[in-house]
Amino acid sequence: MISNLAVLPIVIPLIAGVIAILIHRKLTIVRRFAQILTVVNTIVVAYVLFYVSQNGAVVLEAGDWMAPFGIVLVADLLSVVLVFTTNIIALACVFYAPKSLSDQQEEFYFYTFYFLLISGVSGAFITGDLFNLFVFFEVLLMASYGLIVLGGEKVQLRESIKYVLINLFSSMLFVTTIAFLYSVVGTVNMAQIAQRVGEVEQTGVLTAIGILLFFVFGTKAALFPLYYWLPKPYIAPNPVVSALFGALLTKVGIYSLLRVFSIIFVHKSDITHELFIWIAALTLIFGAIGAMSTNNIKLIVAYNIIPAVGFMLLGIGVYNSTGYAGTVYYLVSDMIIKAVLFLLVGAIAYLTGTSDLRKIRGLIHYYPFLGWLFFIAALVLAGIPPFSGFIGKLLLLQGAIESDQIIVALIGLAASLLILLSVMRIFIRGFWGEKDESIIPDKKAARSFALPVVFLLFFSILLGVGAEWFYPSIASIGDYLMNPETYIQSVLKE
Amino acid sequence: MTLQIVLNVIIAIMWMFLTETYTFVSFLSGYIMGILLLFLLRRFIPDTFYFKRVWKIIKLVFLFIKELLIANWDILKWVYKPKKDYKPGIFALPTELKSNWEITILTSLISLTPGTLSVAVSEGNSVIYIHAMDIDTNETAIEAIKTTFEQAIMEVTR
Amino acid sequence: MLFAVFLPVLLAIFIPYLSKWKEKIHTGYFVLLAPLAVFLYFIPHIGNDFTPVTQSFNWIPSMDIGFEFYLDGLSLLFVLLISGIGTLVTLYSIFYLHTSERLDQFYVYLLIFMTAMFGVVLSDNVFVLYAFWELTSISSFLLIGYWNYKERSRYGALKSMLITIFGGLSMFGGFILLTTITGTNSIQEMIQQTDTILSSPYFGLILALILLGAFTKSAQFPFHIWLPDAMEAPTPVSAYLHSATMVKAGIFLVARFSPIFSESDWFFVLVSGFGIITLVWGSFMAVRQTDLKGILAFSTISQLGMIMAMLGFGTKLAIYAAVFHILNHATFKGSLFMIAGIVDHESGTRDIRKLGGLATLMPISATLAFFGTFSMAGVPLPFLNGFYSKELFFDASLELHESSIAFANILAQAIPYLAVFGSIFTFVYSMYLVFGTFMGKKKLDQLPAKPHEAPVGMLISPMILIVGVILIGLFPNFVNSTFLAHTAEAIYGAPVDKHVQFWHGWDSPPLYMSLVVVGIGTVLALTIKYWKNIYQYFPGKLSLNKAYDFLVDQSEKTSARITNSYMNGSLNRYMSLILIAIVSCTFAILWITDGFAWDTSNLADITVHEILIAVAMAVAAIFTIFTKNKVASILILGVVGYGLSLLFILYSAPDLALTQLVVETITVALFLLCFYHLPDLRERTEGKAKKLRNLIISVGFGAMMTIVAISAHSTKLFEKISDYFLETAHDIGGGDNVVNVILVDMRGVDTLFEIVVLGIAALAIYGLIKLRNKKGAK
Amino acid sequence: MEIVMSILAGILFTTGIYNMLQKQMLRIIIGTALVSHGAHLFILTMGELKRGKPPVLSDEIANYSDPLPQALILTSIVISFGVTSLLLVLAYRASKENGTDNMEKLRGNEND
Amino acid sequence: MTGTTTEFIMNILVIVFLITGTFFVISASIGVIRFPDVYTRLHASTKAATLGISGIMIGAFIFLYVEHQIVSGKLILGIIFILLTAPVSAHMIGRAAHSIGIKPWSQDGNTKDEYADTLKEK
Amino acid sequence: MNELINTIAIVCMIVVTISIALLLFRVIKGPTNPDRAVALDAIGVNLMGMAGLSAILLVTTRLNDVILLIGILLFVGTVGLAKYLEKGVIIDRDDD
Ligand code: NA
Ligand code: NA
Repeated sequence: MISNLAVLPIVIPLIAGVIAILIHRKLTIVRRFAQILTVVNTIVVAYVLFYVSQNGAVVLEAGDWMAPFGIVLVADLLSVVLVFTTNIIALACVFYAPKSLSDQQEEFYFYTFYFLLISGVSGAFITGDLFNLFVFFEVLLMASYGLIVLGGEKVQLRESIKYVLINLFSSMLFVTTIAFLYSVVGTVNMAQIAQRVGEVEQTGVLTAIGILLFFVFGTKAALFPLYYWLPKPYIAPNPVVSALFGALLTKVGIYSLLRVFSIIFVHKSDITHELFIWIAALTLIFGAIGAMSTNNIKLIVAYNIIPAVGFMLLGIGVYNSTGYAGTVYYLVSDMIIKAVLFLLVGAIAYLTGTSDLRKIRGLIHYYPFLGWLFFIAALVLAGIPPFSGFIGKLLLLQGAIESDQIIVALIGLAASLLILLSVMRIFIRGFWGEKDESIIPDKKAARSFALPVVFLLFFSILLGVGAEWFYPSIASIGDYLMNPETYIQSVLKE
Repeated sequence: MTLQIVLNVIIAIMWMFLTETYTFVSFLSGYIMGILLLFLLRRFIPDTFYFKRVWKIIKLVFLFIKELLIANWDILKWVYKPKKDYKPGIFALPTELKSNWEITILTSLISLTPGTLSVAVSEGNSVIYIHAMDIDTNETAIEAIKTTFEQAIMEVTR
Repeated sequence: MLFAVFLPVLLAIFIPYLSKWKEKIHTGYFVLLAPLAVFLYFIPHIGNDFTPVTQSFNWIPSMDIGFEFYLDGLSLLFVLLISGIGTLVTLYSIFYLHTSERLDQFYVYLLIFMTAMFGVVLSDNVFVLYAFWELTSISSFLLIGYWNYKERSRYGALKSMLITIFGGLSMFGGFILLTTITGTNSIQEMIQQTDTILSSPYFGLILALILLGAFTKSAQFPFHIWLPDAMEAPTPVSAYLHSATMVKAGIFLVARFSPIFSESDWFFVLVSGFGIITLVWGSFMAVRQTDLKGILAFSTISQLGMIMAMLGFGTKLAIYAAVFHILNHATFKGSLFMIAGIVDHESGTRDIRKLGGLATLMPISATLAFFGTFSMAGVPLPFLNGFYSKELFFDASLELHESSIAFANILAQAIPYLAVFGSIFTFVYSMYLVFGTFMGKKKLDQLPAKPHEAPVGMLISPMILIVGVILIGLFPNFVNSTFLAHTAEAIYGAPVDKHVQFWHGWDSPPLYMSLVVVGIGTVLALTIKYWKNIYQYFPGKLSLNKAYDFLVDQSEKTSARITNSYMNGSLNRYMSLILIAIVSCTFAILWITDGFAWDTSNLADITVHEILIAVAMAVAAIFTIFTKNKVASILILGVVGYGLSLLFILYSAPDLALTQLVVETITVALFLLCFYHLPDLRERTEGKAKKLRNLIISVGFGAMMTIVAISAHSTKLFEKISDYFLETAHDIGGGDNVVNVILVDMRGVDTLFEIVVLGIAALAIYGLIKLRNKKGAK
Repeated sequence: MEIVMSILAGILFTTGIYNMLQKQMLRIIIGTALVSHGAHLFILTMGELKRGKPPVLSDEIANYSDPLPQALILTSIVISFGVTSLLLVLAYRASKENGTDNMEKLRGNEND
Repeated sequence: MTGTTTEFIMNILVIVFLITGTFFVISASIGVIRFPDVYTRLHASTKAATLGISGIMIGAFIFLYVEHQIVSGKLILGIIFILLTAPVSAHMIGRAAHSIGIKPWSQDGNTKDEYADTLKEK
Repeated sequence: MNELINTIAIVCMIVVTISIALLLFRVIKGPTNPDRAVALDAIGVNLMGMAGLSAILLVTTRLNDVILLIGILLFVGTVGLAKYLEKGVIIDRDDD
C-alpha cells in the first residue's frame, strides 16, 4: 500500500533508535549503524518526497480507521519537504557526532535519542491529528531532554532543568487547549477541526483557543516574548546536540503555527494574524539585539534562532501565499543554516577550547577552510544573495509589502543588518587578526568537522543558486496553505 | 494439606462440569460437596483432615471479629468523649511465639483489637511493644486477651 | 555578456592553483587577462549608431529573476571603466604586491569584485542588481581586510561593510516596493510605468530607500565616513574600488533610476542637497588630512558629491557634465591613488608631514602627479579634463529650474555658491597634496625608506591614465557622440548633444567662477599654515566617526544591557514574562471577539460530595504553597493526585483512576527519593511586592484558563466524534472497554509513542544516574 | 458541576504556577505536578461530566461517558509521568552538582 | 435471587452496612483529628476506618450481587486485603514514629514507655 | 428501594468526603510526618470507600479493580513511607 509511505519516515528512525539501545556499547558498530540508517532513511524520505511531489499528498489512516476517527498521517508536500530537510541535517549531524561527543556520551544512548528525535520531529510534521501532534511533540521533547542532559555537566544540568520546566508547562497548556477545542468542535482531527471552525466562522471562544495554541507553539518556536528560555539551554549541550536543537526544535513550533494558522484559525485573521505581525516585529528586534549582546560565540548563534523565527512568523502573519511560501522557504533554509552555524561554532570551541570571542583570534591562519565556511554561513544567515536565505527573505518581504506591512518589512531589513553584524563579528574577531601562537592546530579534527558542514552548506547554496528547482514547489505550498479546502478534502475525502 | 485443598478444588470444578453451571454458587456447592467427600474419605488420604485446621482458623477469625467490634466500640467512646481522660503508653509484652508468621499474625490481631496497637518487636521476636490507649486501667486484662490470641494462633500454626 | 560578466569569477576558481607558481609568474598576469578581455569585448560597442542591447539568461524564471543584461550608454560607460581601470590596476598591482603576500586571496577577491561590478551595471533585473550590489560590498570588505592582522584594517573593513550593506538592504527594500507596485522586476519596464510609481503612496519611501543605498555606496555625507577608513586596503584596491568603480555604483544607481525619480522635485532636493553638502564637506575636510590616501579619500568623497549633485540637477547639461566627470574622475583619481601608492611604496610613508621635495628623486611620478592634481583642482588649462567637467558643473549649477518646493528653490539659489566654495577647497587640497609631497624641503631623515623612482611597470598604469587625462583634455569632444552622449541619453531619457569647448568667451559666468576658485584657492593654499588651526575648532567628539563608533559600540553595549536586563537566567523571570504575555493576550482576544460564553443548560448536577472533594483538593493544592516541611508538601501533593483519581472514579473513568493511582503513588515515591538528601523547604523569603506579583500572575493565569474552559464548555457546537467509537468499538474494534479500544486500536499510534516517551525517559534517567558514577570513578 | 470543576482546575493551575514561580526546586516541581493535574481535570471536564456509565459496552446500558477524553487523559498521564520522573532525577542531580536547590542561584552567566 | 422479600432483606442489609460503615469511617477521621498524638490516631485509623470500609465494601458486594447477580470476588479480596494490611501499616508507622523520637502523649507529660526504656538500656 | 439505596449512598459519600476533608486537615497540619502518614493512609482507606459507593451509584463492577488497586498501593505506599520516615530526618517537628 502506497499510503504506508507516510509512516516510513517515522518508523524507520524509531526502529533504528530501538536497535541502537541494543548495541549501545559497541561504539564502532553503533556509529556505523546510525550513519547507514540515517542514509537509508534519507533515501526513503527522498523517494517519498519525489512521490508526493508527483502524485500529491499521501494520506494514511492508521489502523484503517476512517479519517476523523482514527489518527491520520498526512504526508503532503509541506510535511515531506520539512521531513527531508530534517534528514539532511540529521545526516550531517550523525557524521559530525563521533568526533564531537565523548565516547561516554555516545555510549549513553546518544544515537537512540538522536533517532527518536528524528522520529518525533518527522511525526510532528506528518501527523494530521492535533492530539497526536502533542504526542509527537512529547517524543521529540523527551528525546531532546535525553540529549540535553547527556554528559551531566554542571551547566548542562542547570540549564536543562529550566528547559524541561518551560516545555513541560507549555505541553500541559497544549493538552488543555486541545481539550477546549474538543469541547467546542467535538473532534481532534485537524482537517475536521478546520472544517468545523470554518462552518461557524471561528466564533469568539475559538479565537481565544487559537491564541492559546499560538502561545503553545510560540513557546516552542521561541517567539517574543516567549523565547527567554531558549538561548542558554541550547548552548549547554554538545554542539551536535545544539545543532539538532537549533535546526529542528523551534522549527517544529513554527511548522505547527504555520499549519494551524493556515488551515484552522484563519477566519479572524484581522485580529490574530495582525497580532502575529507585531509579535514577529518584536521577535525580530529583540532577537537581533540579543545576538548582538554577547561575546559567547555559541550564544550568538543561539540568539540568532530568534530573529529567524520572527521572519517566519512574519510570513504567517501577512497571510498571503507569497508570505507562506516565504515562510516555508525560510524555514528550510534556516533549518540548514542553523545546523551549519552550530556545528561551526562547536568546531571553533572544540579547536580553541573556549567559546569566548574575546579569547579567540587569527584562526584563519590555522583553519582557513573553516573560516571561509563560516563566512559563507554568515552571509547565508543574513540573507545575502545568492544564497538560500535571500530567496526566503525576498519572498517574506514581498509578502509583507503585498499586505501593506511596510514597517515590519523595514524592521526585518534592519534586523538583517544586525544579524549580519552579530555573526560577522565572529569572523572578524575570531578568524581575522594576528596569529595566535598558543594554538596547537588539529587539522584532522577540523577536517572531520568541516565535511558535514560542507554537505549542509552545499544545500544552502543550492537552495539559493538553484532556486528555480525548488521555488515552484514551494510557491505551490504557499497557494495550498491559502486554500485549506484542499487539505481538508484530501483528509476527509468528502 | 495442600494435596487436600487441591483435591477439594478439583472436586468443586468437577461438580461445575457435572451441573453445567459455571457460577460461583455452583463452585461453592461443589466445594462443600468436596469437603464432605474428603471428610468421609479422610482415612485414605494422608495427613489430617485439613478442615480441622480450617475450623480452628474460622474460630480464630470469629474471635478476632468479636474483638474487632469491641475495639471499635471502645474507639467510638474515646472519639466522642469530650474529655481526654485516657492515659496512653507503651508497654512490653513477652511472647512465646517464634516464627515471623506467628508474630505477624499476633501483632496484627493486637493492632485490630481493643485499646492496643503494636509498635515494635524486639530482636529475636521475644517481646512485642504495645501502645495502649489507656495503660493504667486494664493492662492485665489486655494481657489476658493477648494470651488467648497467642493460644489460638498456636493452635492454628502448630 | 553572461560569459563576460562571469569571466572574472570563473578565472578566480583557478587562481588558487595558478598562484602556486607565483614565485615564477606573478599571479597578477593571469588575472590581467580577465578585465582586458572584457574591455576588449565591450569596446566595439562604442560608436555613433549605438543602440541598447538586451540579453537575457534564465536564473529563477518562476520568480522573474534572471540575468537580464541591458547594455545602454550608461552601463557601457561603467563597464568600460570597470574593465579598463581594472586592467590598469591589475597591472599596477603586479609590481605593487610582492609575491610573498597571499596573492591568491587578493586576486580572488579582486576578480569577484569585477564580476560583481559588471553585474551591477549591466543588470536590468533589480534583484539580480541587488545580488551583485551586495557582492561588491562583500568583496570590498574582504579587500579592505586583506591585511587583517592590522587592527585598523579590520576596523575599516567592518565599517565599510556595515554602512554599504545597510544601504544595500534599504535599497533592497525599495526594490521590493517598486516591484510590488509595478509588477515587474525590470528597471526598463519600471521606467515605462513612471506615472504609476510617482502616484504611489509609497513613492517617498521608495525614493528614500533607494537613495540611501546609493548614498552609502557612493560615500555621500553623512555616510562618507567609511571611505577614509577603507584606505587600509592595499593601494590598488583604493585606486580601483574606492575611487574609480565601486563608489560610483551609487552614482550609477541614481543615474539608472533618474528617468523615474527625476520627475519628482524631492529627487533634486535630496540628491543635489546631499551631493552639494558632500562636495563641500569632503573638500573642506580633505585639507585637514595628513595621509596622502586620506586626502585622496576625502577628495573622492567630494568629487562623488559633485557628480551626485549634478545628477540631482537633472538638466541636460548637468547630466552630461556628470557623465563626463565620471570618466574624468576615474582617470585622474585613479592615477593619483597609484602615485600615492608609489610614494608609499618607495618612501615607506604616506604621511604628508614627513614628505617633501620628492620631485627630484621621483621625477616621473611627480610629473604625473602634477597633471593629475591640476586636473582635479580644475585649473583652467586646456589639456586637463578636470577643468572641463568642473566648468560644466558651474554652468549647470546656474541654470536650475524653478520648483514647487520652497526649499528646493532656496537650495537652487545656494548651490552655485556652495559649488564655488567646495571647489576652492578642492583647489587647496590639490595643491597642498602635490606641493607638499613633491616640492619643498626634503625630509629624508624622517622617511623609513630611501625614496627613488618606481619601477617602470608600476608607472605604466598611472601613466596611461594621465595620458587619458591629457587626451580628453585636448579633445574633450573626442568621445562625445560615440560614447558619452549615449550615456547621458540613457540618464536623461532624450538625446543629449553637448559640445564642450575650452573657451566660451568673456561673458561666461562659469569662467569667473573658475577664476574665483583659482584666485582664492591660491591665496588659501599659500597661507594654509595660518588658517589650518580652524580645523581644531571642528568637533572631535561629536564627529560622524565618533558617532559611528558610538553606534557600533553601543549596539553591543546597549544590546547587552537590554538583553541582560531580562535574560538573567532566572526561571521566575522567564515564567513571569511568558505568563503575563499569555494572560494579557488571551484576555484581550476574549474581549475583542466577545468570546466569553456562559451557558448552564447543559451541565451535570452539582452534588455536595463533589463540591466537598473539589474544595478539599483546592485546599490541599493551596497548602502546597504554605507548607514548610518537604515530606508534608509531597504528601499533600499526593492527596491532590488521589483526589483527582477520586474524581475519575466519580466521573465514570475507572481506567483513568487506576492509572492515576499507580502513577501518583510512584511519583510520590520518586519525589521522596529524590528529595531525601536535599534540604528542607525554606520560608518563602521574597518581598511582599514579589509575592503579590507572583500571586497576581498565577491567579490571572488560573482565572484565564477557567474562563476559557467555561466559555468552551458553553459553546458546544458540534456532535462529538466519540459516538462513533461507542458504536464501533465492539464490532470493529473487537473490545468492550471503549477506552481500551481507542487506545490500542483507533489511536494506537498515540499509545505506541506514549510508550516510546516512557522508554526515552527511562534511558535518560538511567544516563543521568549512571554517567555520574562513571565520572566519579575516574 | 462543570463550572465547579473548571474552577477547581483553574485553582490547580493557579497554585501550580505560583509554586513554579518559587525559588526552591521542590516547590517548582510540585508546581508542575499540580499543573498537570489541572490539565487532566480540564480534559475530563471538557468531555462533559454528565453521569454516564463507564464506557465499557454492555447490553443493558445506553448512556456512556465520553471515552475519547479518557483515552487522551490516559496518554497524557503516562507522558507527564515520564517527564516528571525525569525532571525529578534531573532536579536532584542539578542541585547536587551545583550545590544548591535554589533556582535563583542557578542563573549562570554568559561564558560558562 | 428471586422473591421480593429476599431482595428487600438484601437491600436493607445493604443500607445497614453502608450506614454503619460510613459511621465508623467518619468516626475514625474524627479520631484522627481529635486524638492527641500519632499513636492514638493510629488506633482510630487502624480500627475504625478498617471496619468502616469493610462495612461499605460488604454493602457494595451485596448490592452488586443483587443488581448484577455477580459475585465480586475482588471486593471480598479487597476486604481481606485491608484487614490484613491495615495493622501491618499501622505497625510500620508506629515504629517509624517511635524511631524518629516521637514520644507518646499523656496528660501529665509523664508517659510510660517501656520500649524507650529498653532502647535506652542498650 | 433502589432510589433509597442511591440516596443513602450519596449521603454516605458526602460523609466520607467530609471524613476525607478532616484527614486532609491532618495531612496539612501534621504536626509530625508520621501523623501525615496516618492521615494519608486513612485517606486511602476512605478512597476505597468512595470507590465502593461509586460502584453502587454507577451500578458497575468496573471499579472493583480500582478498589483492589487502592488497597495494594495503600499498603505498599504506607509501608514505603514508614520506612522512609524511619530512615529520614531525626526530628522535624514544625513550629506552627
Ligand atoms: Na565520540
Ligand atoms: Na570520541
